[in-house]
Amino acid sequence: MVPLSWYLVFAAALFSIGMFGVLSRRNAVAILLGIELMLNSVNINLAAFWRYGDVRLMAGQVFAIIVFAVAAAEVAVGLALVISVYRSRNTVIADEIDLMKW
Amino acid sequence: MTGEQIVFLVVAFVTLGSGFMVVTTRNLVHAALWLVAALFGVAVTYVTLNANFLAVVQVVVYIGAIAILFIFAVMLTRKDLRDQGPQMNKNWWFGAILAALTFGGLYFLLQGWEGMTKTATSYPVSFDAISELGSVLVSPSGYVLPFEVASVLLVAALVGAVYVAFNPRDTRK
Amino acid sequence: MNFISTHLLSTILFFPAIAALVMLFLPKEETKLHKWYALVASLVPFGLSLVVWFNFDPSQPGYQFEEIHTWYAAIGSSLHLGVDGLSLSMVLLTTLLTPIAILASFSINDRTKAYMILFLFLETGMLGVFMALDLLIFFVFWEVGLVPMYFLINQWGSANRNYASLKFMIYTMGGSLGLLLAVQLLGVLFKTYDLQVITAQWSAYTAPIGGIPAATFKAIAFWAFVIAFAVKVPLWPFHTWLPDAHTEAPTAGSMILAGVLLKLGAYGFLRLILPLYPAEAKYFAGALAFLAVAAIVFGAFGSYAQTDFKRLVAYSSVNHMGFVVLGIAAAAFAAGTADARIALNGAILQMFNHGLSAAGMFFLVGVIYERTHTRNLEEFGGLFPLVPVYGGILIFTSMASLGLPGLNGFISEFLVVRGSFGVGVNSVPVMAIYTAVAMLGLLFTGAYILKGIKKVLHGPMNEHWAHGEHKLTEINAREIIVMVPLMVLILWIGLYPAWILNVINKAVVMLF
Amino acid sequence: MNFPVLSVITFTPIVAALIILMMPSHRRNETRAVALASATFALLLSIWVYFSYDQTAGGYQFIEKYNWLPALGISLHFGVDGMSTPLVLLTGVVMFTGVLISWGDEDPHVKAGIQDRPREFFAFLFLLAGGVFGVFVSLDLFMLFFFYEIAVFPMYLLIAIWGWVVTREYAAMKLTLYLFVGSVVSLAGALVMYWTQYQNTGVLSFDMLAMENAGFSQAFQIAWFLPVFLGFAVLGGIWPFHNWSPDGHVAAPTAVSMFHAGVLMKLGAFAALRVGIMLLPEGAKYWSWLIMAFAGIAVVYGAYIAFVQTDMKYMIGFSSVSHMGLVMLGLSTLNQNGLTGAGVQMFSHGVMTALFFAVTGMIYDRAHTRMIPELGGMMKIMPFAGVGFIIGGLVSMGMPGFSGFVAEFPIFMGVWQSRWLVAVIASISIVITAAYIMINIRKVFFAELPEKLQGHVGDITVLDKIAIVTLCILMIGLGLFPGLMVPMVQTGVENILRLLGGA
Amino acid sequence: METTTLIWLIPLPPVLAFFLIVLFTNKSKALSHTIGVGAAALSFIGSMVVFVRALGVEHLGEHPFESAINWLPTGDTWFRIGVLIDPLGAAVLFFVAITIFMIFLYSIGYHNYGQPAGDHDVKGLPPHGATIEEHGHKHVVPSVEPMYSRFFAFLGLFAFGMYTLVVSDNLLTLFVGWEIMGLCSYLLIGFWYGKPSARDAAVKAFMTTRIGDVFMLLGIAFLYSATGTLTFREIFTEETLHRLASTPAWFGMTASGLIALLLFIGTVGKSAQWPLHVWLPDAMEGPTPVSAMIHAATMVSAGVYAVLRMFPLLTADYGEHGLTVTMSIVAFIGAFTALFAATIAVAQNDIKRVLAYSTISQLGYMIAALGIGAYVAAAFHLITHAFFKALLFLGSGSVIHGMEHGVLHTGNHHVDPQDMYNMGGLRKKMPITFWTFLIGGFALSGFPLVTAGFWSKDEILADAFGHGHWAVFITLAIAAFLTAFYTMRQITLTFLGEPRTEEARHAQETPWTMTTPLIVLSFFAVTYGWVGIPEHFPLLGGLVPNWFHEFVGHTLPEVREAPEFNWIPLLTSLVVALGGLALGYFTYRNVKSVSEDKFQIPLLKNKYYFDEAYNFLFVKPAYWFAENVVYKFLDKRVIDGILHAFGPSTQGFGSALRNYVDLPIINRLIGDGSANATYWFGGKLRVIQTGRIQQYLMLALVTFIVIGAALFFFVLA
Repeated sequence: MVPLSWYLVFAAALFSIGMFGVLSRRNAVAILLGIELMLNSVNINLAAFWRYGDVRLMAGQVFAIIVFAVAAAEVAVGLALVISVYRSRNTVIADEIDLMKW
Repeated sequence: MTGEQIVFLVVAFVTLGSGFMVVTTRNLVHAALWLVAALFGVAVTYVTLNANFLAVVQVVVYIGAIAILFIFAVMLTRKDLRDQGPQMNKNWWFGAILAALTFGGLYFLLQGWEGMTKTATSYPVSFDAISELGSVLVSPSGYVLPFEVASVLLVAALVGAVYVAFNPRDTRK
Repeated sequence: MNFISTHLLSTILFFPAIAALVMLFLPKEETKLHKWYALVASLVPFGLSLVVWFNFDPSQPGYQFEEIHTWYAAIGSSLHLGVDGLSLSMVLLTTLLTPIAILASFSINDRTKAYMILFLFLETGMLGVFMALDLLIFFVFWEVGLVPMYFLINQWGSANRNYASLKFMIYTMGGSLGLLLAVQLLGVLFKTYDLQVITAQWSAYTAPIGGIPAATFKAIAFWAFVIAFAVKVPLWPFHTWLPDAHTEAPTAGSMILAGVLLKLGAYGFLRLILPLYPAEAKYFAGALAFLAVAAIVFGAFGSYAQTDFKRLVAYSSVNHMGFVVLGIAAAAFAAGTADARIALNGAILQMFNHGLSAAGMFFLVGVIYERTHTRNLEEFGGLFPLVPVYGGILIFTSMASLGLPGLNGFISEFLVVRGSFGVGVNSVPVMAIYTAVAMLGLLFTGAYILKGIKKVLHGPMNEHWAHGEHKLTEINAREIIVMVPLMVLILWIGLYPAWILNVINKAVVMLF
Repeated sequence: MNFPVLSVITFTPIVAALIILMMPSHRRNETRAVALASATFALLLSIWVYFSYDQTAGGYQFIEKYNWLPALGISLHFGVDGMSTPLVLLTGVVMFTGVLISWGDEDPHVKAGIQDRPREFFAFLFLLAGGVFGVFVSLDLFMLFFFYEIAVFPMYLLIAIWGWVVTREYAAMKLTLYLFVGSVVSLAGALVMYWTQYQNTGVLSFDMLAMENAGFSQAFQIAWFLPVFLGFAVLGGIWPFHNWSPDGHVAAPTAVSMFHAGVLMKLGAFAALRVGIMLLPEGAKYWSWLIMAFAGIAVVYGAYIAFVQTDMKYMIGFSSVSHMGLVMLGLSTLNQNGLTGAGVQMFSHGVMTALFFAVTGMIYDRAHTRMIPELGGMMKIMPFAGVGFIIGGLVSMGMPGFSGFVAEFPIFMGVWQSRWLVAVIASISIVITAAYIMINIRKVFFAELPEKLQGHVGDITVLDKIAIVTLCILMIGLGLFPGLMVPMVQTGVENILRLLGGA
Repeated sequence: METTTLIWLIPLPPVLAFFLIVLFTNKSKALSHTIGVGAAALSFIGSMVVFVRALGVEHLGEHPFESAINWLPTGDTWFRIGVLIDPLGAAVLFFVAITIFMIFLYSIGYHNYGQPAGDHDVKGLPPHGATIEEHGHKHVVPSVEPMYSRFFAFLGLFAFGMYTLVVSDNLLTLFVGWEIMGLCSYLLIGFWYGKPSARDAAVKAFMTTRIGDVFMLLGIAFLYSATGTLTFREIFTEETLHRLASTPAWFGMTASGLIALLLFIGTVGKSAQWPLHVWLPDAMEGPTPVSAMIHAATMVSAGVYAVLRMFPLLTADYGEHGLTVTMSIVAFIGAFTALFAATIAVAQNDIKRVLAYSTISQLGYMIAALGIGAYVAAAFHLITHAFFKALLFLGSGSVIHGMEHGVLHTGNHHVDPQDMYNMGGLRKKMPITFWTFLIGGFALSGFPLVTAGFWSKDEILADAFGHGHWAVFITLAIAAFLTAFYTMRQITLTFLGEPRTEEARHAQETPWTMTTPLIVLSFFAVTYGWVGIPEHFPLLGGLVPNWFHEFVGHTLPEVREAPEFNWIPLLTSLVVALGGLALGYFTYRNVKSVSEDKFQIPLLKNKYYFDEAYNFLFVKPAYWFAENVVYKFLDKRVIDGILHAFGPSTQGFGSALRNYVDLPIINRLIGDGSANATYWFGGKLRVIQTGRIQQYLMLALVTFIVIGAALFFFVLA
């Protein structure tokens, strides 16, 4: 039987990988990919805690679903932003999108 | 080492591996594809956790919608399919260190927690998680409000996305 | 009527001010109306002060017609009015000179409304000082008097008026600074400003103040008072504002300035310094006398040196007021003796007399200035045949200010000389020396007066003013009317001074 | 007292501000009418308060108390004592006259008053006024700060938008920085007091009446008096933190200058008194020498600098420094005369300087210069303003018979009682003041009218005259009958002395 | 009427006349002189009545007419003024009344009353004569004085002053009269103020006398302070005098001596004694009646009168052992003046100036007499001199008037009608004037036995001799000789011989208004001497009792008996008088012009250059001091300089504060400085704001980790 810790460590690892992606990719789309990984790791945790807790309490799954929704929304908006930025500045390199300063 | 464990380990390694590829490959299209792989792995993990509905949703939403969306995005934001320049920014190493630190930190916290080693109770027979989930989502005593909020969120995201990505130049003609 | 009788002094005091307020609502153009209104308004206080004069009982000690109204309870100051023989004579002088001065300024046609209003306020200010029995009230009116005078000089004065008026204002305020502080000190010490109370307690006050022994502090405060009043008197060497102010002021302004304002200073000496600082006054009497003599002598010399007629008269004021201070100094030295009383009688009478004669002189200068628009003695000479009447009046008034026996000036100067010399020969020779030196001033009084007459009236007939557009017209009826009361009083006091000296004397005997 | 008069007074301007903001911007005269109406209303109420204040009873009256944030012990606690009542009246008067002289006439080449966006102007002005009222009437430390900030913040906009083009940004920012820094410092002090009180008594309350006997230890008071006092005193223009004020005066439009010098600076002094001296009496006693030194310097220093100014507003600005120095001097004596004098001086100086700025503004609006050397002959053109200015000048040089004397005299007496040497030094300022006032009056009002001004300089409007008369009457009335105000102030002083341990 | 009341009233008519004329009647000449002369007449009658009544009183000296009223309140006491007629007063009153009345009368004629107004006369200048149309040819006649009325007004005031002085019973009112006369002399000398010379003479007279007056005032103050009274009879009590005499004052004098000296200086000024004599000759600028009034009858006599009054004080500490300091000073000044003035008189050609100097010299006589204690003699000479000197002045006036006729006739205005060298042989033209003048002249030079001057002068000499004051005696003798000499010179040059000029030929006698006074006065000039003939005089002695000595002598408590008769002084006076006259006559009998005059010594002619010296020593320095030192230097430079330093210093200090403290330090450094510092720091911090999301994220993460770790390890653990 798989102990809970395995799932958690797995999720943590996936989270870290996603974070690495977010922190170090230059391409805005790639950054979004990283974010997806992180979200998934969160979902894994939710599911795991549901399963290892009282299965009759559906909170874990419900939240996972909401995370799905959020993820979808985030991707939609994020990609839209990336595209519009790409249109206006003709690049998707995060370093070059530095309007956010004083 | 039971069969479940083996399955888990395999899935986990595949997932992590493809995840790693997602954040490292130079080619974004490949990265998107590797993401598909990683998401699939996660779906399998749901199955191992008896969260079948989640697994299905994972496959439908993520792989079916989001991943495709990514590929489109990648296509749209590339002048030509060849990538020029490095894919990593100049202080990627710092990002790596931070990621490692985070993992280490989490691991350190987890192994210090007594609940780590508990094992799952046997899945009750004649318990329909899906119907239960459905009723909970729409029951006022349950999670109807977050559910609706999520839907509102989606709508807002939809509108926002459309607005942001809307190209005035195209409407000019 | 009952109110009037109980509030006689305050009525006299505030009537001009109220009249001035009413005047604000007179139409701007009616200059004639302004003049007559102001004249009448200033005659009322004169009438009332005559009432006071005749109901005043000289032989009764202390102040009479006293009134107390709360004014500034917070710091223990109240509107405390009252007169004794000393102040009454000054009040009479003021209320007499004001209408005369107003009549004298009928020739002014520029902004008469403002002019007359200022004049009426000025009268209130001066009267207040003479009536005040409250140190703070005294100071209040003391300062208030400045403002109208400043504007009178500054607005209706002649060429150099800005300099003169500012000098007058700043000099007097600067002088009063010490007074202000000293007054505050007294108020702080005694929690009241009532003159009688303070007089009673201050001279006996011995506790150290602010860590400084009372004696030292009193000496300082004494000089603070002295300087404040010396500037006003003016005592040499604080006198230089006076020639400028007089020279630039309009005629009536000079009349009041010389006639009354200078008296404020001398009055301050009598009313405040002698009672408050008997010891210090005695101690510093020599110094005071020295300054007084300096004023007498240098005043006479300074006057003798002038070529400007008005300036000449102005310096004569320095000379004459010097006698007042000399008398006061002598009295301060030998307080209580007969000599001191004679000296004080002389000093006070001299104040009154100088008020009459100086006012007259300034008016006469003004008369001729209005006609010739020059005050330069060199441009006059030989006017006697042209204006015999004016000449006669001028000679008469000049003689009064020269101190000719038979006219008022002589009486007071004689009393002062006799008093201070008496103090000298009876107690301290230096006083006698001072008096002897003062005689030099008296001699040169003659010199400059005669110089004035000679340069103006005498000499070959002056063709320049004889005919043509320069034709010098004779002094007119109004101007004669202005002079008549002055001349009558000059002669009257000269022949029978007792009528006023009696009142003064009684007061002096009671006070000192 | 069932009718909540104080809160009505306080909120009248604020409500009026909102109403004005909602009015269409092109209805200029209606806007002004509303402004004038509400100002008049506030004035009448404050007059009523002033005269129905029971002097014999003394203490805090017209008290109102509504909970605001009970958890933190914050309440809307209003009440006036002998110290604040005159200031409420002062605010009413300045507000009223300020509106009058900002009315302006539409005559294109006179351009008097406020022609540019009067709606917003009056709105901000009234917000300011509301804040000022609030500070004077509130007995709750938090509320005091609350209104304090409300009063300070519109100044920035008023100056920066409607101010003198040349320096308005600079001045506005300078003013805001000074005042906010000051208020932050004292706010820190106030919060510390709040907590200390909580520790001492266990009740969470900003109520100053409660704080008065919160039993702060002497060490505590000595430690925190300076921040609290000086923090507020900055707004009182105390030396050496005075420099925001002349610049502010110069840059501000007329009505704002009036408020600024007339009321705002009193705000500082008043708050310094209320919070600093009354809540930390021991500290006050300990530090009085320092405050007196600052104030004494300010008095002479301001006079000297005003003497050399060629810009009328700068001159008046520095004369305000000098006169506020007198207020601080009075406060620092901590004895009856001094405090009484300070109280009266706050009122007197408020009225006087308001008048000064009003007249200066009138001249500037017409001659388009404030440079004393470039002016002259105004007496012929605007005699009314001239007389007003002269009266103001006499007040400011402490001429007896005017309010200035009534105010300054007790201050000096107070100083005599504590440190007489300071009185001697400070008295120099009187002569200097007289000098520059007289020179200024002579030059601006009596000298020849420069030909470049001839023709296009006209007389002032009726409303201006009303304003001038109102102010002059106050000054002369108070000067002739000190009994009108001094006893009331004394009741307030009694209370302070009680806190100081019955001096 | 009660005598005292009468005495009170005596001075009033003239002063009333003064006011009447000045205020009302100055337009009408007739009315004015009627009032003036009438007033003089009233006073004259009053005085005569008083005089007669005084004669009738036994021991008038002990019980004089006196009454007094309160005048000045001084402390608890009153200062009383009043009138007093004692023998001295009566005697003086007598001659004063007569002379004044005469002079009033004389003035009418002198100012050509009844003549037409001049063609181009202006006020302030002597009349130039008027041309009138008389049957055919027009000729010039004297014109009436333009300021006729004013003259009588002034005379009235003058008379008032003199009467006041005489009747007053105290020093103060005496001083009042004294000063009023000073004023009148000023006004009258400057009567023709149009003439610069007259104007200056007036000022000179007033100022010179005033020098004396201030000392006198000081003396009065001293006396008053020392005795507490100024009333003569209260001062001259035994113990008062003794006290004064025994209290030492300064300069080695007793109080009485010092006071007397101070008062005497007043006299020196008034009676034109050396060194204050300079004003009197110039005073001849005034009309002749004035000269008579001032220099003969009244004002100068007032000086002597004052000393006579103060005689007890003067001699209070006078033992038989020699003269006191004061007295010797007095004696010296008197004697010196007598001689000194006489020498000057010798060299003068102006008929009036000669008389002026002779007046000075005669006054010197009296002063010297007083200095040696010859009280009665001085008084006697005072009165006789008053008569004959008034006579001489009026006579000279008449002469000048006659000469002016001539001048008008010839119309040659360059001829000075007062220069004796333009005259000569006038005795035929104007006989009355001649004879009266002769009498006066002889009286002056002390022509033996017949003239009053002889007796009085002789008495003085006798007294000086008798008490062994040799120096005085000799000086006075020489002076007497010179007097006789220049008197005769004057008479010779004026009346005797032949007319030297055309004008002199056409001179004519003056109207009765002028001659009558001459006659009257000449009567007294002769007879008055006889009332004072010493008893022991050979032949005449005791013929008539020495009434004067008895009468006036009793003014003093104890009469100082006249010295024993001695031939030497008698002979001396005879010799000097006759010798002088003779010498004078023979020297000038036939002198034709100035050039032949041997006595025109420049030193004498220029009065020993006193005017120049005084001008150089006192007048100019005084003005220089006044203008440059007191006014320009002290007031303008020093005092005002200090004042004016205040303004700039304030300005400077103010701007220094503003520019070096307020703006740089407080404003820039503290105020803007803090703001700028903040701004600078913000600028520095800006660089971390790159706008790169990932960097922000990393930063956030680092912070999160650090804080988390910190919490975990330090807080939770």
